[in-house]
Amino acid sequence: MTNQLPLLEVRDLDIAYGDVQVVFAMNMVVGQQELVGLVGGNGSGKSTILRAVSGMLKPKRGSILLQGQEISGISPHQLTDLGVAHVPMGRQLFPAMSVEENLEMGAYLKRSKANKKQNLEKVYAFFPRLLEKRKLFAGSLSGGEQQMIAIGRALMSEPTILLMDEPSLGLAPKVVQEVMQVIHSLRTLHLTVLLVEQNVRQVLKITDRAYVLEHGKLVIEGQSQGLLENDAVKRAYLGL
Amino acid sequence: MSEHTSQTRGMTTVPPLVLLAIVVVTIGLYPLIFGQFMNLGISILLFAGFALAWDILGGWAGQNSLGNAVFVGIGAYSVAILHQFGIAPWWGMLVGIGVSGLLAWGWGALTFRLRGSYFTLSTIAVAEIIRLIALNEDWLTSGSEGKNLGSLPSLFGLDLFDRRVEFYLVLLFVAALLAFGHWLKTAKLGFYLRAVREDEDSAMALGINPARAKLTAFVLMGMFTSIGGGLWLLYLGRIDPDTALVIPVSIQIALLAIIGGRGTIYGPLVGAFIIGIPSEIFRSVLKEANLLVYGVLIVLVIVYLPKGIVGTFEEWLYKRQHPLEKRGS
Amino acid sequence: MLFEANQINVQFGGVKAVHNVSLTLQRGEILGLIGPNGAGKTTLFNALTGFVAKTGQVQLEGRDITNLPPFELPRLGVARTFQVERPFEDLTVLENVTISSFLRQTNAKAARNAALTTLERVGLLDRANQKCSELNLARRRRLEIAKALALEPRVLFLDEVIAGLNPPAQAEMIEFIRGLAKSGIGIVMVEHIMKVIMSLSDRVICMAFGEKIAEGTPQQIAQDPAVLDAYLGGIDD
Amino acid sequence: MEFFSQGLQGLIDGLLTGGVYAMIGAGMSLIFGVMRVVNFGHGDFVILGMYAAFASNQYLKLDPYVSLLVVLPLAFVFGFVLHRAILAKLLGANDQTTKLATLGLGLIATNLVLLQFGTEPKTVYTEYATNAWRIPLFGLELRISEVRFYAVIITALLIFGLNMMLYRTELGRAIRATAQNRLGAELQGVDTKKIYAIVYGIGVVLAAAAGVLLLPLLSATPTLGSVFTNKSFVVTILGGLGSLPGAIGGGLILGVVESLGSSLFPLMNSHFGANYRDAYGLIIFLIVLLFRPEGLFGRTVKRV
Amino acid sequence: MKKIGAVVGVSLLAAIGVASLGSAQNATLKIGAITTLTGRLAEFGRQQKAGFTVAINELNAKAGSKGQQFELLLEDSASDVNKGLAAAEKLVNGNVGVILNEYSSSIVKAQAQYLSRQKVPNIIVSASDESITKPGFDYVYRINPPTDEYAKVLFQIFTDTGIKSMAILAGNGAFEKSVQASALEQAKLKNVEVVGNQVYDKGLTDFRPILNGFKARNPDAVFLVGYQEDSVAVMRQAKEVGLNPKLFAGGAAGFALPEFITGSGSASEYVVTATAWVPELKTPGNKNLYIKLVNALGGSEPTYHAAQGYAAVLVAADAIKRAGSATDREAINKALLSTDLQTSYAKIKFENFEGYKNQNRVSMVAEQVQKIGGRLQFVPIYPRSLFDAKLLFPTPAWDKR
Repeated sequence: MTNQLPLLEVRDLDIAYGDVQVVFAMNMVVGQQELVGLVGGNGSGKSTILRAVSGMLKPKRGSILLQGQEISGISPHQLTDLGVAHVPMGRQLFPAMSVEENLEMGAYLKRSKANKKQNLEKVYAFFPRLLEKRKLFAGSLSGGEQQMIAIGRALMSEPTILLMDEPSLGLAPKVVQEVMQVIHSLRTLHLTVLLVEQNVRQVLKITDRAYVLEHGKLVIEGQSQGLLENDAVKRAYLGL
Repeated sequence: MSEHTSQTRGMTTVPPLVLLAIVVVTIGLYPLIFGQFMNLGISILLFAGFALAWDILGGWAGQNSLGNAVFVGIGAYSVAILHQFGIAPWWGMLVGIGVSGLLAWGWGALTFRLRGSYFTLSTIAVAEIIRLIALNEDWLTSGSEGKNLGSLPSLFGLDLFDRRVEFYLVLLFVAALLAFGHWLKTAKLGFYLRAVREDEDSAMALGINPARAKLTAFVLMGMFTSIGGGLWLLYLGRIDPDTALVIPVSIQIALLAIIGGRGTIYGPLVGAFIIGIPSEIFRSVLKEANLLVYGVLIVLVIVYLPKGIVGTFEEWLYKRQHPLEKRGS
Repeated sequence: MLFEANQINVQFGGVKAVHNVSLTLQRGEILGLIGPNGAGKTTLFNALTGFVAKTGQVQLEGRDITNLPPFELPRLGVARTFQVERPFEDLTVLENVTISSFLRQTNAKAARNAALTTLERVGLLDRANQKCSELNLARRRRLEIAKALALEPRVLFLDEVIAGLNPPAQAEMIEFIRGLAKSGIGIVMVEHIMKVIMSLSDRVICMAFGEKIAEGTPQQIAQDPAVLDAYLGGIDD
Repeated sequence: MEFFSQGLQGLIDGLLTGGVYAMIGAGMSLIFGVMRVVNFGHGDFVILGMYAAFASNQYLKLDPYVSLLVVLPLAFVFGFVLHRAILAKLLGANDQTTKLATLGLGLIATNLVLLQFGTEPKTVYTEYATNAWRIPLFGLELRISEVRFYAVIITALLIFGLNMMLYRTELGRAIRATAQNRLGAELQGVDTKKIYAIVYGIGVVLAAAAGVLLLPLLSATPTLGSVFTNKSFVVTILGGLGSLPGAIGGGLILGVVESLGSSLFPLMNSHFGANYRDAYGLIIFLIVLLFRPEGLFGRTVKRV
Repeated sequence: MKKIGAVVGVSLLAAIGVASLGSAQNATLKIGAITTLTGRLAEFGRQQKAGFTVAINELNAKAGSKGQQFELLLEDSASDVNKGLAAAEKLVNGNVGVILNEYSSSIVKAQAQYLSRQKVPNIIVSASDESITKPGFDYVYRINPPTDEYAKVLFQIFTDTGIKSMAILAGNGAFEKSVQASALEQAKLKNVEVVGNQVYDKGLTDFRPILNGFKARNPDAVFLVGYQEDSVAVMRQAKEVGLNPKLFAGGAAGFALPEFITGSGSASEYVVTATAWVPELKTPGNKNLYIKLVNALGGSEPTYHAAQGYAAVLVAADAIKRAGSATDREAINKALLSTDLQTSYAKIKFENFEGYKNQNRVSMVAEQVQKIGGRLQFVPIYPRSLFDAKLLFPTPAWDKR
């Protein structure tokens, strides 16, 4: 599985907000073209880890390696330049810009500007619904479609790794499934994805491997298949 | 749950009343030492009073008014207009207080539904409209020519045109505002205003009606300012729109309080002296650069001492009295 | 019945954030409110305490309080904390709590004394003159509760006051909340540490997608498949 | 008949004046729209523009309109540096603080002008400044000031250019993105601090351009700053804070209201007239502020 | 904090005190003066200061090195009423016997009241608001004429040219409205119909609506009162809208300044304006005064404010000489009452009339902007007895020039 250098590696990561430590000694590996889930209940620290990886906050201790290179402490817009794309929590779209403009913003940096046209076509091929609605304001689309824009926008930057933060949040159950299907099909694009979600069933269904967190600590990790039957997962969620 | 209960420490060692007395008496000595600079002293002290009044809304409730010249003008014009009918200045001041209070009440009731900069913008607009009315309604205000005070009745045998009498009247005004500030610091209203200033939602959760708290502060500010306006009229002997109702007066009032330190009781007073005295020196020394220095000072204070002079000092005092204890539960 | 909410609906734009939720609360009872992120728990809190427009009916001891503005509720005995604790940073701990105690005391001295008593009750007396901005998280949580307690409420809404605390602090807080309930206050609490909510609550309501999906004793809730689904994610249909 | 002819002429004049108001308001609105900062020193930058044009006329013998080529780039650099050096330090501070800082910057700007040029009004005389086209209409003769017409054309071009920039270029897209969602923009690799400085620079350019265009018509005096600031408040509130098309609408409305108020009231033998000129705009401003704070044309766009 | 503030304040005040009073023990005769050297009205202060300086130099040169020298203690009011009062107080404390009081009516009035209460004679140099010498303060004297005179000289022209109707436009400042009131009174007296009467607020000056209104009424004369920036704008706009009266008349202030011509260019031609002084006046030594004032102003053109400043110093010096003291305020006050002094500006005598007290009477001059040798310049034309040049009348329409 990890026959080559892992794309992303997190070692002994401690993260704190002020005096409150929320992540304890986290270790994680994401290999090339892997779809890895990072799951846990409310406040388990999963989104915090993602924020550290995307440069939005600085860990207290430990290292974050992108293709073997230390990236902790690098600012978000520099990380984007290194090929880390972030589909943030709450999507963070530009509501009064058209769908197409939102997508184009994903190719803001030089590294992805050259292939903007092709990439746009790829994204539309992937999300035909966005092509239909490309002239509409992003803010006028449904939640699920907005999530597609957020993903499409991230794809536009030609990422080496895609970080997704709770894409199902605030979406109706049916739409959640749809979004998960989309994420699953991302593997056809040979992408590496780190997916942070609380919706563990869905995640375990579509990912290769998963890490389960409880109260900032790694509870269990392994192949997604079968992990759901593990009692530790239920414990992590329900605390029972 | 409670680990140890130590005695609570007071922040300042000087009791408020003593501090107030020291300050008032110190200022009260001014005419004895600087009898030759009464005009300077009165104008600085008067603007300190305006700034202290501004602080009730601006400092304690966190709503910046850039239109306080309106209340200055109402105070001054009330006295001046009624004076023509032989009505004594103190009655004129009462009328001014009433009119200012009413205006503030109506205006606040309308505008405090809005948050943020909208209130400030409305103060500028109202101030400009009132200035235009004062300029154009000659039958009431004598327009740009302004109103003169002729002779004045004596107040308990004191000559109201005597600079010393005026000085002590203004000092009384300032002392009343300082005492009010001390009261505010411990009173329900003061706590409510600070709560609203910091976070309106949190304040509501504690049973505070933010609109009502702000309105109270606004009305009080208007009434106090208009007393100062009446005193300014006595001191100037006259009033016209260009003197009292222009935007620079409003801005100056606000800036004195901001530079001195908002919501600190003594901040506006300190601000008035710190700006007033050098500007008198600059008047004769720096000439044209005078106002420039003023502007630079403002930006420096805002960027580097956002809490103003007294606020920064208090913070320093607090840090000295409360060395950072090792935290963690 | 101390507190009762019927058919509460909250709508943001076209989205139903809370849909037909009802709940009841007795004196001295602790009602736990759970659910995955985005289930609408905090929105429900905001609706019940008047911060968010809603339809439905809210009653306090039979009195209709549905349409009262948020600042009227504390006087009637309904108090709340905020999920992200919001002390008045520039004020001292004592001043923060004094603001609350002015609700019941008119005199400054009495208010101060009441605030000191409350601080002693939550164990913050030794921090009375410290600025809130310097408090650690555990103390900020306690301050948040002190501010609500100083209002002398009969109904208390606690929004995640335990999560984030270290285990000893958690234990202290749990004991403290139990004590509050014993004194007769009805408590509604949102909390996402299951262990805590399950051990502390008399009854638990579970929400998902803005709706109430289960209600019962902690044991019933723990075994309710709907709750499990809500947490682990929907099953295919 | 007099009512009609005066009204029509007043309307034309009002639209011409309003065009320049629109430009002042557009800068203010842009700054607010992107940075959420009410620029209380905005009018002082108009004054700076007037004096810059005056100085280039005095020392470089440039026609005020030609001096736009010199003044505008300088204004941009000035605004950019001002933001980098001072306002950027206040990012994250509460908006009261930033507001007061812009007020202080305005004071410094005017007083620098005062120190350099003194207080006497400065005028640049251009022969074309008083020319007007005459348009016969139903036996009436309407007049359109040539120079003011050009000023409106230049305003339109600048605003059109700004709009093109905002909607057709990468930079413009980044500016709009920053305005709509700063975090979202940051995640796409946008250096939003730099965007802020650029936007402030553009805001100053628009203010200064208005100043330059006004110089052939009015005299420059250092103390007029607050008058312009007030106009820009009125324009932006009428049009909705942060909306560029709104600023244009607001500017035109303000110009027309002032012009018609000054010309039509006297016909009714009213005590009102030019003496209350500023009040007409301010009263509408207050009404809009109280009852429609999002502006006359405002649509609130939902945030995602 | 407060205490530190007070200590700092006290020491600063002491410093000002020492600095300002340090020179009080010399043997020179001191005349106090306040004017606006900084702030929005500084231009007028510059003119007055030039007049003061020329007069002091003249006095001292005449006295020679043996005679007693005069010294001017000049204070800046910084265009601010509070600062003006502080300045007045400083002079009062400096034991000055007489004070020259400046330009802006709203600043001057507060000072005049204060000074009369302190019983310090003060001579108002250029402030034109009627109410200064009307309420009848003791110790207040005024060199410059009341605003009636501005209107009178222009109405003389109206009468001579047979003007039957006029429209008037004035700023809402104290001076402008005062002239406006005088003009309306004169119009009634001289049977000139007033077909338009508008007041405008200072600031962004768009006069077009007003001027268009005037144009529709087609008056014989348009009477304008305003400051410099307004005078320029109003004439430019009059040309733009095509307002064609037989006569444009300006009531001094902005219209009498050299900048009026440079600012409005060809639009200024044929405009008639009242003014209090011109270099062409055949008063004794006037040519010489003009040259000295130009020098004192570093080459720029002097206005009547400078000449008034010059005359004020001479009047003060004259009173001091006759009182035999530069510090005895009562004696100086008495001496001022009996002033009868011919200066290059005008003859000065303080009289009580028409409700005025201690008011100097100066008959005003009218001048017209005419093109001479291809250059636009002010040409004095009225009173006709004093000047040779003729009024060009009627003003040709804009498109016929």
